Amino acid sequence: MLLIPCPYCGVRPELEFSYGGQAHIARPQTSASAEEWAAFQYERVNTRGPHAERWRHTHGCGRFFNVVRDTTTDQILRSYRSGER
Amino acid sequence: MAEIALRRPPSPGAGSYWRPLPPCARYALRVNLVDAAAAAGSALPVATAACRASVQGDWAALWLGPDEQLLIGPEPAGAAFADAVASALQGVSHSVVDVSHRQGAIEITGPHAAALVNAGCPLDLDLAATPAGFCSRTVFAKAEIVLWRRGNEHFHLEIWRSFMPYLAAFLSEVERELPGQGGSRGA
Amino acid sequence: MRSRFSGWSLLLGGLTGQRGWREQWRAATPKKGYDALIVGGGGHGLAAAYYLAKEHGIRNVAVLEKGWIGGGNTGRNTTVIRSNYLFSESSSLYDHAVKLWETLSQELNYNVMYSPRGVLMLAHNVHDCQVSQRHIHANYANGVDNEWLTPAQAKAYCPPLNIGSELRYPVLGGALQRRGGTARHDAVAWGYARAADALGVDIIENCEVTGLKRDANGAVVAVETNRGVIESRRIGVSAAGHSTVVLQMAGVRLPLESFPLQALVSEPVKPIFPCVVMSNTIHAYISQSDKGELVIGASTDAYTSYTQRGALHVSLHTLEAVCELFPAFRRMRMLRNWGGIVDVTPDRSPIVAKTPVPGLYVNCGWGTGGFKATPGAGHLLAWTMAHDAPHPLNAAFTIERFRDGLLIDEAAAAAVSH
Amino acid sequence: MSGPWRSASGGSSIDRSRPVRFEFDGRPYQGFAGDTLASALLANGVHLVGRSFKYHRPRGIMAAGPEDPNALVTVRRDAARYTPNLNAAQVELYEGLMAESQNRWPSLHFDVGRINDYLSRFLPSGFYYKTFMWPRKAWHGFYEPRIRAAAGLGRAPSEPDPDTYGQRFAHCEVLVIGAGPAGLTEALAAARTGVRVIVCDEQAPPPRTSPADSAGEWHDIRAQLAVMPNVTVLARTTAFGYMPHNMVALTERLTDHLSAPLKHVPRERLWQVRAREVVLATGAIERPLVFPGNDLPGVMLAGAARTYLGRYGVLPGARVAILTANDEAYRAAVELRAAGVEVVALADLRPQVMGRLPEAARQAGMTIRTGTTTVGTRGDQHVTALGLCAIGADGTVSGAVDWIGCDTVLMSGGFTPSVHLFSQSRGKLTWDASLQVFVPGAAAENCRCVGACAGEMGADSGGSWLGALPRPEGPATGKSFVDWQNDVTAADLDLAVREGFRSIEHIKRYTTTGMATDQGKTSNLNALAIAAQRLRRAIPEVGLTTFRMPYLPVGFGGLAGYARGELFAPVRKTPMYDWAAERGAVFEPVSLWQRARYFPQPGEDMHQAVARECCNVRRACGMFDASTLGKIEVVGPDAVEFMNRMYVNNWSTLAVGRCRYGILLRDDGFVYDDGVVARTAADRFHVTTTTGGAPRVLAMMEDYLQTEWPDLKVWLTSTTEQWAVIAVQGPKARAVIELLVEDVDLANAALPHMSVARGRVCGVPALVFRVSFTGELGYEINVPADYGADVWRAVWQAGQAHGICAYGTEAMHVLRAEKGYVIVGQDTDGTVTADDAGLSWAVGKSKPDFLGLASLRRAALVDPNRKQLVGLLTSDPNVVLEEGSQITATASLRPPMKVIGHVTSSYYSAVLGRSIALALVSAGRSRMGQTLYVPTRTGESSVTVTNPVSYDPKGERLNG
Ligand SMILES: Cc1cc2nc3c(=O)[nH]c(=O)nc-3n(C[C@H](O)[C@H](O)[C@H](O)COP(=O)(O)OP(=O)(O)OC[C@H]3O[C@@H](n4cnc5c(N)ncnc54)[C@H](O)[C@@H]3O)c2cc1C
Ligand SMILES: NC(=O)c1ccc[n+]([C@@H]2O[C@H](COP(=O)([O-])OP(=O)(O)OC[C@H]3O[C@@H](n4cnc5c(N)ncnc54)[C@H](O)[C@@H]3O)[C@@H](O)[C@H]2O)c1
Ligand SMILES: Cc1cc2nc3c(=O)[nH]c(=O)nc-3n(C[C@H](O)[C@H](O)[C@H](O)COP(=O)(O)O)c2cc1C
Ligand SMILES: [Zn+2]
Repeated sequence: MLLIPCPYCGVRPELEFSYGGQAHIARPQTSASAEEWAAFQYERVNTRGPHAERWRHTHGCGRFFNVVRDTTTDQILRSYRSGER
Repeated sequence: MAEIALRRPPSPGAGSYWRPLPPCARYALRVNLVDAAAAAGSALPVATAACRASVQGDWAALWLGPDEQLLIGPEPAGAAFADAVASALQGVSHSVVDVSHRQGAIEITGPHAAALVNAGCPLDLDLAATPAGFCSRTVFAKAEIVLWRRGNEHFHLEIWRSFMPYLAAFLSEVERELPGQGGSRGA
Repeated sequence: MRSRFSGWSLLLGGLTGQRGWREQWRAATPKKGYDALIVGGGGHGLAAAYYLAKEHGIRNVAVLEKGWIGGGNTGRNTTVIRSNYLFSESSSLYDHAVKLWETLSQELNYNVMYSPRGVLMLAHNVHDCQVSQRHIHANYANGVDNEWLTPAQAKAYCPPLNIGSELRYPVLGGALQRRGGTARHDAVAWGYARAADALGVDIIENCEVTGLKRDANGAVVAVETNRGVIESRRIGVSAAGHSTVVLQMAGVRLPLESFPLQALVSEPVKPIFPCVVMSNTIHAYISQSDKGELVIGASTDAYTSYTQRGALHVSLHTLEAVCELFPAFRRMRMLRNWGGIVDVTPDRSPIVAKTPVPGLYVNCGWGTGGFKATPGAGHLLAWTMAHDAPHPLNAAFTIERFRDGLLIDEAAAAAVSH
Repeated sequence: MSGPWRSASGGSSIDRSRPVRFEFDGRPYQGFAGDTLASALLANGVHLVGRSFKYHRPRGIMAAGPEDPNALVTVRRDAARYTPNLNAAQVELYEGLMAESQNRWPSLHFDVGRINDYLSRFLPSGFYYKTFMWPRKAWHGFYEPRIRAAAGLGRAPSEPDPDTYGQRFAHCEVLVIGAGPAGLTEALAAARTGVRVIVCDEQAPPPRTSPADSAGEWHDIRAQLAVMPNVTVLARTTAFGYMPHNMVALTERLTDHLSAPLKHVPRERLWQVRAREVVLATGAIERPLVFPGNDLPGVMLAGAARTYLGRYGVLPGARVAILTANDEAYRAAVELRAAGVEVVALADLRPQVMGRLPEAARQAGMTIRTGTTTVGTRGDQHVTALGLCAIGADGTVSGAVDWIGCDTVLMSGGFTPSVHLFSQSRGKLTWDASLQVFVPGAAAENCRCVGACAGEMGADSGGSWLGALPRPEGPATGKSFVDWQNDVTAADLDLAVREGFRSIEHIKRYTTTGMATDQGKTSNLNALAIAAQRLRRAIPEVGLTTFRMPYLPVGFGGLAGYARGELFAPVRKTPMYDWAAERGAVFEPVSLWQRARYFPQPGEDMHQAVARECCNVRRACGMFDASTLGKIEVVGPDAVEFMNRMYVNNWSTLAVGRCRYGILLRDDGFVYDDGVVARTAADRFHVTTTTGGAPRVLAMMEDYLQTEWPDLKVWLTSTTEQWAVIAVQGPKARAVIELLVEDVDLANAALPHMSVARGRVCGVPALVFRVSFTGELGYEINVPADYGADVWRAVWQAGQAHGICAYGTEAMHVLRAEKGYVIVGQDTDGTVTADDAGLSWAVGKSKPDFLGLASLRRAALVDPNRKQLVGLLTSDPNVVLEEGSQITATASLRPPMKVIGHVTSSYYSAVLGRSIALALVSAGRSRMGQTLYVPTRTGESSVTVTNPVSYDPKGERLNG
């Protein structure tokens, strides 16, 4: 069970969170091509190493935020609010 | 004309260290705290510090998120209070939703209060991490709760009404292990 | 030099101090180039190499494995084999594999212990029953066996099962595929390796692919590895959890994410559990190995990871379910718990296909359920590489199906994994 | 009271004044309070305790701790409390303990399975991969059942476990694992700084004192720790798993050592401890030596003999031969001799031995044979002799064998640090060439190793031997065991290497070394050394296999904890549950909820009850508990815009006070959820979702709101449990509720179909919806949940005059199917678009965007051959199709057949007097009137494709 630093509440146990997948994927315009929509919906970097990802403090403050986690160690390098980089 | 309906909250029983609290009024207040402060200043009875409750008179405001407060108070005055909040927030986008019946509360007290909570809740209940006044949504075994620490040995748990019997059964089971309950020792 | 395995050779070995056995596969060193390369020495990759040599006459083949063969998911799965999938594309694909399983020990001259002891998938609510029935009917139409058992029949088939009505999720029945079962995971890898090696395939361990080289037309020409550059114009990637990492080397993005999936075994005990039981609703599956351990699988963790370990609470959840269904097992003990890295597609169906890069083929996305497909997946990857075109059985399992909306969504249709 | 195998005095943990009776294999014995089963058996001269896994060789007690690979027993308290595979050295004795040996038939002393030992030359590692392949079906039919019956150790319990199990989450600044000298020292130091300290040790208190200490000092520290408020000391508590982010899982055994389980005390408790720092003081494990016949009962680790003597006052034998490569064994020699045991030989593999301990042995008059090895042991079920011979200066072994008669052989190959937990945490191990062991290197978590675990073996300790002992050339005289429990010998490791298994991971799996219940605690390093030698590679180059959780086997029950029965998963009940239960309702689980499925009257089965309920609704009226539907309050100035982006519908045109059926797609274009949405104010929607979909719909809304459209001023609040919902449906619905409702005009004009009004019902605030999922005139009364039970009763009372019935989910399903209304999750399945389901009328075609819009253009999603929702009428009206059955265009096909669709819903409609069905059929809407076929295993039905609506197609009844 990981310890996840919520930018609003502080460090909390993983049980309070839900994983939200890769961070920083923008939803395309309706007019975007099929390829762009497919990429948005299905393609993921699936990085081996530091991975920017979303978590939601579902059983906490309810906010989505971003975390950089090393997927080879599960150590968390950084967490920051949505909209920040 | 039919009879007036009465409020019948779930009745999950009680233990030596825990008991359900009587029904009360509750509102989910959603507002950006910064906007709220700008509009209403200190007139608004909200908690400004993260994960802390603020108690003013009969009413408590529990900070649940940067844009979310749970307001708890006595039932009769509920609607008036909600109106007061709404008018204080005039002009600020916000939402007040009556959730009085959505959930109930269980209170845990006594020297084993923290042990009882930690049987199902993964939070660090050291006073340094969760002092009196701390509040947060969290989990208890397979249910979501709001945990509000009212004193060193006094916890208030808010729980959705249909999960109340589960929480009660869980606490009863854990309580049997505690000293004085025929069990070995607390933790 | 004894090469064929049999009771006689074993007897003879016994009389001569088991001295005569030779290595099951050579420790090959990479040649400059090959007619075909397989990246990933799991069961799938080794099988592909074997079938390339055996069925397509392409024998100048190497399997490149970054660690030890079979050390990926092949060596860490709960070995459930079945083919009662919902969509005809899927059930045909998996049934192709089951048919190969049935004769695999003889084909490879290696006892892979394929044991069709039946896979029973439990239903705990009305919706589960509806989903099971739909599978049973769809399987019937496709000629795949699958039958409904009442709770009493389920109990008779699997005596430790608790069918009491006091259960939080009572057993309302189950779908049984009798041809389903298990096999010995390690033997599958070693058996294919030995058989492929005998046909001339080079199995190169401790050889990690670190880059893919392409020519001016974009076609692959070689791989870079920690043991040097190895040339080939026909490269099949079968790297399971690492598929996106390898394909990224050629700029190909895949609709895949890699999640930890855990399994655990109990201490070995005398035979108590005659079949495989799966419960999707309460997240557990269980069987007993020939050595006696209860082999138990969990669901995936929430987040992507390459650590080959998962969170404790995920295993705890599975054990809760096991104890609920088999209350006598509360006094059994967990002996070992481990994790694998499973490559999951959005529709939970695999990709066995050509990639946009000429000469580059991929077999991946088997997620939590590809062990059962091992012979079939290898067979079809070999076919696709040999013909530069998919076999009809894997024609639907493309990368492009996501873009085009031609998903084969077993997950959405039934929420069934493994 | 002391038998021949108890020393005259001593035994720090036993209480000689408290005899304890126990049974082993049905025979009565006596030990003392404080004994383990192993020490008590040894005290009674019982050395044969089990049979090995594969060869069924007689096995005794080799160690005194968790590392013992041999002495596995079953302990039975009663029929249900039956626990196999327990390590006798870890079973604390209690009055009346009943233990049985395992894996033997018919008896421990005469075991037919021993035949495997005599055939063992034909059963090398992996023999099963090479044979049993013909005839093809014989593996599963013949060989496998026999192999399975032979394999396995104890028998699994067969009755439900009556014991209970507990759990705790805990936090501390320092977690010390192991309460030996090193751990206690660390714990005290940390405790004095005032921070929270947890110390655990798997042994019973007081823990074994280590060879070097003066027991008094450690007792003192223990006493100090016990009274410090910031310290928690957990005895009988094994740390078994080291998880990421410094979480360690412990299992505390609370009742297994007691003569009767205590009521209300869990048998085990799982601790999930999050520590700022973890201190690993787990000690070291003594390594056995690998030589022929090293598995005979009577062969024991030297340190174990010391423990049995010092802690339990037990003499392992009368005539002891010692073979060592480590100085610690000399302590055993000296102490045993002082206790009156004859040390018949003291042999050391090393050419020279000099330390303080050997010196002490010499001073005590013992002769040390240096440069000596063994050719093996003699004995049948107990060792009777050890054959010693010299190692020449060049390392070769030859010359005369000196057979020393003895009843005990003690061995020591040195100590292996217990780095299991460190390694689980992904800390790196480094090879210590002087100690010949792996010691902790760079840590991956905030943890430290101290004491023997860190390779600090103490000044007097020295010497190490890895791998098989040197022996004279020539045919092997016996098996040299490396992994005792899985019967893996040095020859098996040889064979694996010869067969081309080069990776240690392959060697492990081919031979199964280290895979038994002890997980190779005594064997892994020896196996590695042998393999490395055969591979001609250095040990660190070959490397260890991966350490995994758990350090020791942990009970499933303890891991599952409280989660059993009603605590396995919450059971959610609506406010009206009790009323329904009193009336004998049959419930069905829907996600966590229990919903009334039907209300049988005496003598009715489900079909009769449902038929009655359906007819009642259509004829008069019925009431239905719809409280479980998800409800979300969407509030804010941008609420309309938000709803427009989320749902396919156009919400801008929905007037306040009106409702609309909403459809939610995922961005991939497939139907995700549906429900009636009411606009209760300009900036406020009351959104309903499916019962199971409530949490995920809210989560999806929050996701889009927070991360895609943070600019929108909208707030979402779940109100699912705020409202109890009573659906009153049927031509008499208005008449039933009329008298209960205040402040709402129920007239058609004022509250038409698909509208909502605020008012009061039974005197309490209510939202009254005019909606229908039955096709009849209908209302859904929402009242705050705590009033639900009373309001329900009032409606029931009021309805009596109008012939009301209560109906359940099953009737609800039939009623809506008669109307062709879909159920998301039954008629749709995550691969179905709104158009497939016949719902394209709901889609706001002019909207610039909504979830799924872009995907709807994908070629496959506009394919005219997609499956579309249709009705099916069987040619025989009494045939009710099976849900899920498949549809073909041609009759009498044989599998595999081309399928064009499947039945999603199918019922007998009592109102229509015939069966009805909904189905998804390829290009279904273009097939109206066609005849199709539904083949099943039991026969084929022909059906006609129709419109999904089979009852009141014009919808006139809705207007009541
Ligand atoms: C815990 C668990 C339980 C499971 N249970 C079941 C089950 O019951 N039934 C079932 O059918 N399936 C199950 N599965 C899934 C199944 O194990 C896999 O789908 C299947 O084994 C995949 O086989 P593979 O040969 O494709 O992959 P793998 O065996 O993982 O082989 C891929 C190989 O590629 C190698 N590799 C990766 N990157 C490189 C590189 N750059 N260079 C060289 N080599 C590389 C890896 O080292 C690995 O050996 C389970 C999986 C897990 C983890
Ligand atoms: N332990 C030996 O066999 C040995 C050998 C040579 C020298 N010494 C000397 O004695 C000192 C040993 O002291 P020490 O404290 O390091 O070792 P120790 O063996 O005295 O103590 C280790 C303790 O850890 C406990 N333990 C081990 N794994 C555990 C787990 N997973 N969960 C819970 N408890 C667990 C054991 O029960 C034991 O009480 C050394 O510093 C050395 O000087 C010891
Ligand atoms: C079907 C199956 C059965 C297993 N049985 C055992 C077993 O009896 N004992 C054991 O120690 N490990 C057993 N393992 C687990 C392996 O030891 C090992 O943990 C697994 O292959 C993953 O590799 P790793 O732990 O080295 O990463 C089994 C694995 C599988 C897939
Ligand atoms: Zn938070």
